[in-house]
Amino acid sequence: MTRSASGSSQPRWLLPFVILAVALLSVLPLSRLAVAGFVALWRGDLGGLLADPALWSSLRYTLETALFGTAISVLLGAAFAFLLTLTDLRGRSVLGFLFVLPMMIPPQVTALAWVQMSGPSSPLLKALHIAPPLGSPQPLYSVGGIALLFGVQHAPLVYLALRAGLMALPRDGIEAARLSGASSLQVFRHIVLPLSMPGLIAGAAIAFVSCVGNFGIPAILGIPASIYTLPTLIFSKFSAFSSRTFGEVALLSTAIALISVVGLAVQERVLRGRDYRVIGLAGAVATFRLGGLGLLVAPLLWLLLFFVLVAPFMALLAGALVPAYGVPLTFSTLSFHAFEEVLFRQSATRTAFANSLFLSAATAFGLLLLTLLVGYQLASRRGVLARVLTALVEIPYALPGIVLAVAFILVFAGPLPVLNVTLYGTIWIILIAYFSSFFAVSLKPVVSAFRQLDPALEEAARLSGAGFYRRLADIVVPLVAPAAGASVILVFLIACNELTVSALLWTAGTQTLGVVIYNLDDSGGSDLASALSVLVVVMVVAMMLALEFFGKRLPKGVLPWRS
Amino acid sequence: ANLVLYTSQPNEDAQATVDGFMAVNPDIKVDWVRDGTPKIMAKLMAEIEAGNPVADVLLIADTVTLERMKQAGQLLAYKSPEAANHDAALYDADGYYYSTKLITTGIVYNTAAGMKPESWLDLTKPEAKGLVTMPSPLTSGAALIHAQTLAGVEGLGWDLYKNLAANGAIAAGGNGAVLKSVASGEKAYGMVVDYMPIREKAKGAPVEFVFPKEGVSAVTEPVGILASTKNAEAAQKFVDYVLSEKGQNGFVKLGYIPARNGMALPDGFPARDSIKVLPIDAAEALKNTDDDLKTFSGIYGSN
Amino acid sequence: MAKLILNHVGKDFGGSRPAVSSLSIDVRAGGFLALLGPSGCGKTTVLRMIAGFEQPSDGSILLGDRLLADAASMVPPERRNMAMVFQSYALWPHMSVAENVGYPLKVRGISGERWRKAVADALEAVRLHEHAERQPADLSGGQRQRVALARCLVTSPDVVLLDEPLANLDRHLKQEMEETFRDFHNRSGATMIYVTHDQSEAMALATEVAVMSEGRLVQLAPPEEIYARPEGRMAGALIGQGAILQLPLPEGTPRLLDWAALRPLFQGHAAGACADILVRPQHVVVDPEGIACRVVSALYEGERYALRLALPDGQILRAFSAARVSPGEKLAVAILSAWRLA
Amino acid sequence: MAKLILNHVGKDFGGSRPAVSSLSIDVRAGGFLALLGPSGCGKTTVLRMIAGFEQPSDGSILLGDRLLADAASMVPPERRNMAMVFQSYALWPHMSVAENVGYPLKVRGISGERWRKAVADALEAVRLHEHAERQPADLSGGQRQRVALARCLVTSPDVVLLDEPLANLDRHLKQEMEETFRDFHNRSGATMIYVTHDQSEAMALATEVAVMSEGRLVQLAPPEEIYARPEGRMAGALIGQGAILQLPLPEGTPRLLDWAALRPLFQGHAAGACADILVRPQHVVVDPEGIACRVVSALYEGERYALRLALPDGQILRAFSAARVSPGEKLAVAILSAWRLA
Ligand SMILES: Nc1ncnc2c1ncn2[C@@H]1O[C@H](COP(=O)(O)OP(=O)(O)OP(=O)(O)O)[C@@H](O)[C@H]1O
Ligand SMILES: Nc1ncnc2c1ncn2[C@@H]1O[C@H](COP(=O)(O)OP(=O)(O)OP(=O)(O)O)[C@@H](O)[C@H]1O
Ligand SMILES: [Fe+3]
Ligand SMILES: [Mg+2]
Ligand SMILES: [Mg+2]
Repeated sequence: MTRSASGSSQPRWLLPFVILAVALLSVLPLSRLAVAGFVALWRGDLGGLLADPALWSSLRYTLETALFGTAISVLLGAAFAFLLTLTDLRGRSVLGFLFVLPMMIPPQVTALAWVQMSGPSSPLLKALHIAPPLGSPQPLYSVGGIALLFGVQHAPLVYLALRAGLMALPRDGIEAARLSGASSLQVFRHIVLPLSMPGLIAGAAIAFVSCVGNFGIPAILGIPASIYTLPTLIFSKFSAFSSRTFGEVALLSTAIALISVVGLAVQERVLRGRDYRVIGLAGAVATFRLGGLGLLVAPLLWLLLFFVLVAPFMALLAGALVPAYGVPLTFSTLSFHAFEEVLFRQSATRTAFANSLFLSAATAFGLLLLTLLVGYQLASRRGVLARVLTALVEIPYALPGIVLAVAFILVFAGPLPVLNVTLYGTIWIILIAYFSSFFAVSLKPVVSAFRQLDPALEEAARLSGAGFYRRLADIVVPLVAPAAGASVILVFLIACNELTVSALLWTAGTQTLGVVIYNLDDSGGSDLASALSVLVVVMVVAMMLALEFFGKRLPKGVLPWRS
Repeated sequence: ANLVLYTSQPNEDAQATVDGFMAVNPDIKVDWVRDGTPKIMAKLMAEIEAGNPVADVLLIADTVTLERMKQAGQLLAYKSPEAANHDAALYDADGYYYSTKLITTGIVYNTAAGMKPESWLDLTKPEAKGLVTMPSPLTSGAALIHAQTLAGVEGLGWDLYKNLAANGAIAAGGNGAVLKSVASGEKAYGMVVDYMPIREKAKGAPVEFVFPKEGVSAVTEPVGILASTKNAEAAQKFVDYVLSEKGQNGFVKLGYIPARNGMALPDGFPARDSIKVLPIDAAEALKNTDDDLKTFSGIYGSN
Repeated sequence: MAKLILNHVGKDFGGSRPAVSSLSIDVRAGGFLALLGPSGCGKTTVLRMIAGFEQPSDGSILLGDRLLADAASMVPPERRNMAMVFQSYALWPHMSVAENVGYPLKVRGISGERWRKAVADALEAVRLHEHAERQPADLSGGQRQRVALARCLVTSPDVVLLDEPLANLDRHLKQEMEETFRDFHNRSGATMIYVTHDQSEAMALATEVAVMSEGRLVQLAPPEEIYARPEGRMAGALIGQGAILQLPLPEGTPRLLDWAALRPLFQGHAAGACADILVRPQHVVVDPEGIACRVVSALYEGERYALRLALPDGQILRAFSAARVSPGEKLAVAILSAWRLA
Repeated sequence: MAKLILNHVGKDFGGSRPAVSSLSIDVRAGGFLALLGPSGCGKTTVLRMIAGFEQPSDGSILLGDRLLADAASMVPPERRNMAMVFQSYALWPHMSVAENVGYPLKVRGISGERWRKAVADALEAVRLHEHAERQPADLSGGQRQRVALARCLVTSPDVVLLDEPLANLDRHLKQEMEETFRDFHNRSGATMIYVTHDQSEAMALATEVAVMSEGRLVQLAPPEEIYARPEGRMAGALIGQGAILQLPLPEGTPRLLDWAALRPLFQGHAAGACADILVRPQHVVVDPEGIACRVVSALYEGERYALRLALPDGQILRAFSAARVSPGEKLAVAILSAWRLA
């Protein structure tokens, strides 16, 4: 029988622990920000902002870009997830491996690469003799352009979240549908799609929230066309700092929080009343045969990968190999000076590598621990409390990094009350901020995996005498391993590149890769910045390859590109 | 505790400045944090709001920002003996802040461009239609000063910005983005701070920098001491150093126009007296900041 | 070991009627209770409440003096020392067969040689020693069921809950497994509760049979008693084969009826209120003097033919025949014995 | 409708021995084949190959002249017009009971009133009309099995594959469902293949019974034939109850043995090679002149007691007794009939 256990299956401390974790990572910084907002509201500083058409237009742009962006992410990510998980397409592993990489390339880089690719100086278009003349309007400077880039940037999020769910599809359910006479397409629409809904929606939700909070892409593609989203508007508030700024920022952040809460409500709504627990034995992944279609689809996927991965990466590489921006890359101009410089001369590079690796790994694994507990708790509990907790976890991720960082400074600038140590200025405050910011990313896939579990499996373990920790370690965690793997990799990749949170929180000795790259770029060393970015990508690929090497020993499905 | 410097100078420049200072004052250790002005201000303001500002000395974008801090009572007055060698227009009479260099905003063009602009008005010509880009005052402090400066000039004013907008100019992110856009040939002309194109040109980039004949605006990267500092003495030494001949020479080596009188200019710049710096009144500019931002967004539409 | 007491236990899922209501059963320590009842009558729900997966909405469950659960509190399953075979098996897909079976031991800290030995023995008992290293997904349905069985019997639980544990096994294996249960029961003295649809299974194994219907207890009695003297239509229909006839019966007739008492009923001589009368097929024998019936269907069952006979008034009677009989034939039968159900 | 032909079909999962090997069966159009065999012998695998979920590693499967599958090519399941009840039910957790049942219709483009009617009829046939709007997760095991049944019968498939479709149902429901199958079979003329462990089910329904063992076909014959004349130990043990005795048998003895032929064997008079002899319990009767046996066990089965008797040489015989007998008692029996298995 598969029914929800109504017995108190968790230790008594779990719920308080979950609430405490959410309070520390989410409520504390958010409410500190809210206080600033209330103070400003109290002083009547904000009437002007509410009346400012800029607020409302940016609200609209934020929604538009985020919605279209999410749609594109879902299309791309879902297409990859379905094709690479469920079909017999050739080269699935390689494609899967490459598809998660675009997350490694900072959004600004991707945006710039695309601007160049489609602009008058595009080497590609020039070679094809279809480059637009100098000065023609750049089509990417538009809502559509932003949405497109959002879509490309966040598609791996959807891919990873969805894939974990697909791994748990029941094979016999699909077979039953085929025998009912359903064509592959119908099986897909009627069985696979609804059953993978929790994963798909989780992916769409993270993508949406990521779009809402993204700064890099609208900064480059939006501002030239006077398209301000909430994050870019917030940033511009900081640039003209005044006594009102915190209040305004708090208010704008509230708008972002509201948008993400509404998004979450939509998600709940869609999932409500649906039961996705798989009955009986699942796990054998069903394979659709593509046949001749495979020959058509594979090149399409590779072409897509070219645009989302290879082209931006090439742009990075080219940028690293020329001495100055705008110098064409030829054999005579090619130089490895930038690599030498960042590798051997800049001492900050090594510190940054160490810091970022530590931060990303600690965040990814630390959060995994946390999310396993929180996810377990949230999946077994429905009702207002669960919804509120979920929303609270979500909001920090939706806020632009700069806002979250400000909130953390407000909270932690002074020494801690009892311990009398100051976290501010140490690497630990960055770690806490990362925990807060990426909580949602880590939690999403895990929760949806928990929702798909046949409760009888845990019940059997309980009756075997396994207490909470025991069955968590032996039964529950291995069963959600694919989602856990996705969660770790997602968080690691994102944290590796993180910029805006750490930008405000770093001090000497605690700079991260994102900060160093940004600072290099900002101070005119775009060649150095590109070189460092290339090195980061190379490092991550090397680590992923190492994982692949040990992959045989990991539980099935942990590595999202292995099938 | 070490002296803490918040600065918006580029990395290498910040390191060079600090190294120079520590060479002169070996007993003072300096920790520095650098970031773009908006971010560093957000950080600082959050610290102040939380009641525990970390920085002792600021070396950031423009006098307008420091004027605001002065008025908010967040700065410490200090009369530096080095001020004698500086133009009085370049520091606060009460000693709250001192300009350290001049970063002017002029015109950059791609060497492949059809026209060699000499005047701000050239950018409104049909040859430049759709080919002009500039930093947005919403993102760049220098750009805001620039707009406020030009707005006050007879014959330019806000009309210049309106005409530019009518000519298809866009206001993109920061100075870096403008430079990239022009260097890559995506746009032909841009308004940009001087040192970037001059440095890049030296490295081989296809760009050229022009000081337009009407004059250029300048931000002056002022230095100031925070009222809350616990290292007032060391902070004052730092201020003295950056205003001193030695400190100023350091800036020249980095490619900036020094604030101190009687210094040579870095390579790639024309003679000092051929550069006409348009004046700006910080207190006045501060008062108008909001309106000016509105005016600007009214033209380029942040909405 | 102690007595397992269900005391007015009820469970409501919020449906149109409660899944279980006011169920009171005592199972003596070391007893073997078979739970019978039509599909959906609440058997699994009862097991799940005993195991601790569902909280009773009403009543209480005790093991000796120890309160296991009532509407307010409950001992978690992992501290009940029970074992269960789930209707869906609930095998862990990420563990091999041996790991699945050995998991309860592992949890109890048993490892090394002792672990291997116990697992091997359990797998041997269900004839799966060859498949120890397989994954559950690669097993046949019956093999999965046997893995679940082995896992259930590998420890020394106080209470063993079996939810149709033999449904997917062939007769031979079934008999072997029944043997295993009996052994296990004798050896361990565990209290066993056994849900099944197959009364012959229930009869063969249980010391006590409980019949449920729509969430309620209909009858609780030892197997022979319940077969010979079922109470009410439901138990009569469920236990053993048989036909239930509606015949007018004079007041005061004894419940057990012989041919002498029955014969007049078919000749229309008797009057009285209609009563439900259970007639077992083995009590229906060919008798030229008997009631003239028509064969409605004759199904080959291997050992014999199962006949459905239509009485003159159209009611259906069941009977056996060793010889082949064709539908449509006429057959005169006597009813040696019958039982009034209420 | 056309004949279903399995032609030397084999399937190897890469285990120690193939799951199915060189299986050849013809099922005539509209035939009803029961597939019997011990757990793990390959029955489900055969069904899965017929349905098109597994590709045979060897041989071919044809429906009339149409090649459904061989080692090289295969018609996808959705173009075979077959229906199947899965051993694991394979219900779709995201659809209600009615949606599950109606899905094959929906795929065929049937909707509106016709859809509702057909679904309601199918649910009525399995006694689940009340639960049409429930989710599968909220059903009991037997209810789920019935949903799977209804889904299988709602269309007009050419071939119906049933994998232990009644394993979780109580006897009554089982009989009703058997009735449903028989009706459906008569009405639709579909070819049916029925996997079961319950030979009485198989006997009652099938026109032909195939017995498998370790992936091979052991015997294929009509039910009465296979019961009366099983070939080999496996079929003898599997079909019906019975004990297999090893007795020395003179050359040339006929396969069907009566008491006259059997008696000397027990008196030690006969010589010859040992042969496997199947003795059905109903052929063992009490006879004071018979063989003196000891009662090993007597299990109450409701209708009667199932006895295990030890012969003087220790071999076990099965018998029935209407009266209660206690283990340890002595009993003299005659064997009316027996069958030499090979
Ligand atoms: N989670 C649930 N929500 C609502 N109704 C439920 C739930 N679980 C069971 N039921 C209903 O409660 C009744 C009893 O279910 P239960 O599983 O105990 O039956 P059962 O006797 O085990 O039947 P079977 O022999 O078919 O397995 C059924 O009608 C079932 O549909
Ligand atoms: N995917 C698989 N991989 C490896 N072996 C398998 C796989 N599927 C089945 N087998 C093995 O093949 C044999 C036949 O399995 P099958 O499921 O056909 O048996 P079955 O006759 O249906 O048994 P049951 O009555 O227990 O359901 C079994 O030994 C089983 O373990
Ligand atoms: Fe049975
Ligand atoms: Mg049940
Ligand atoms: Mg099977």
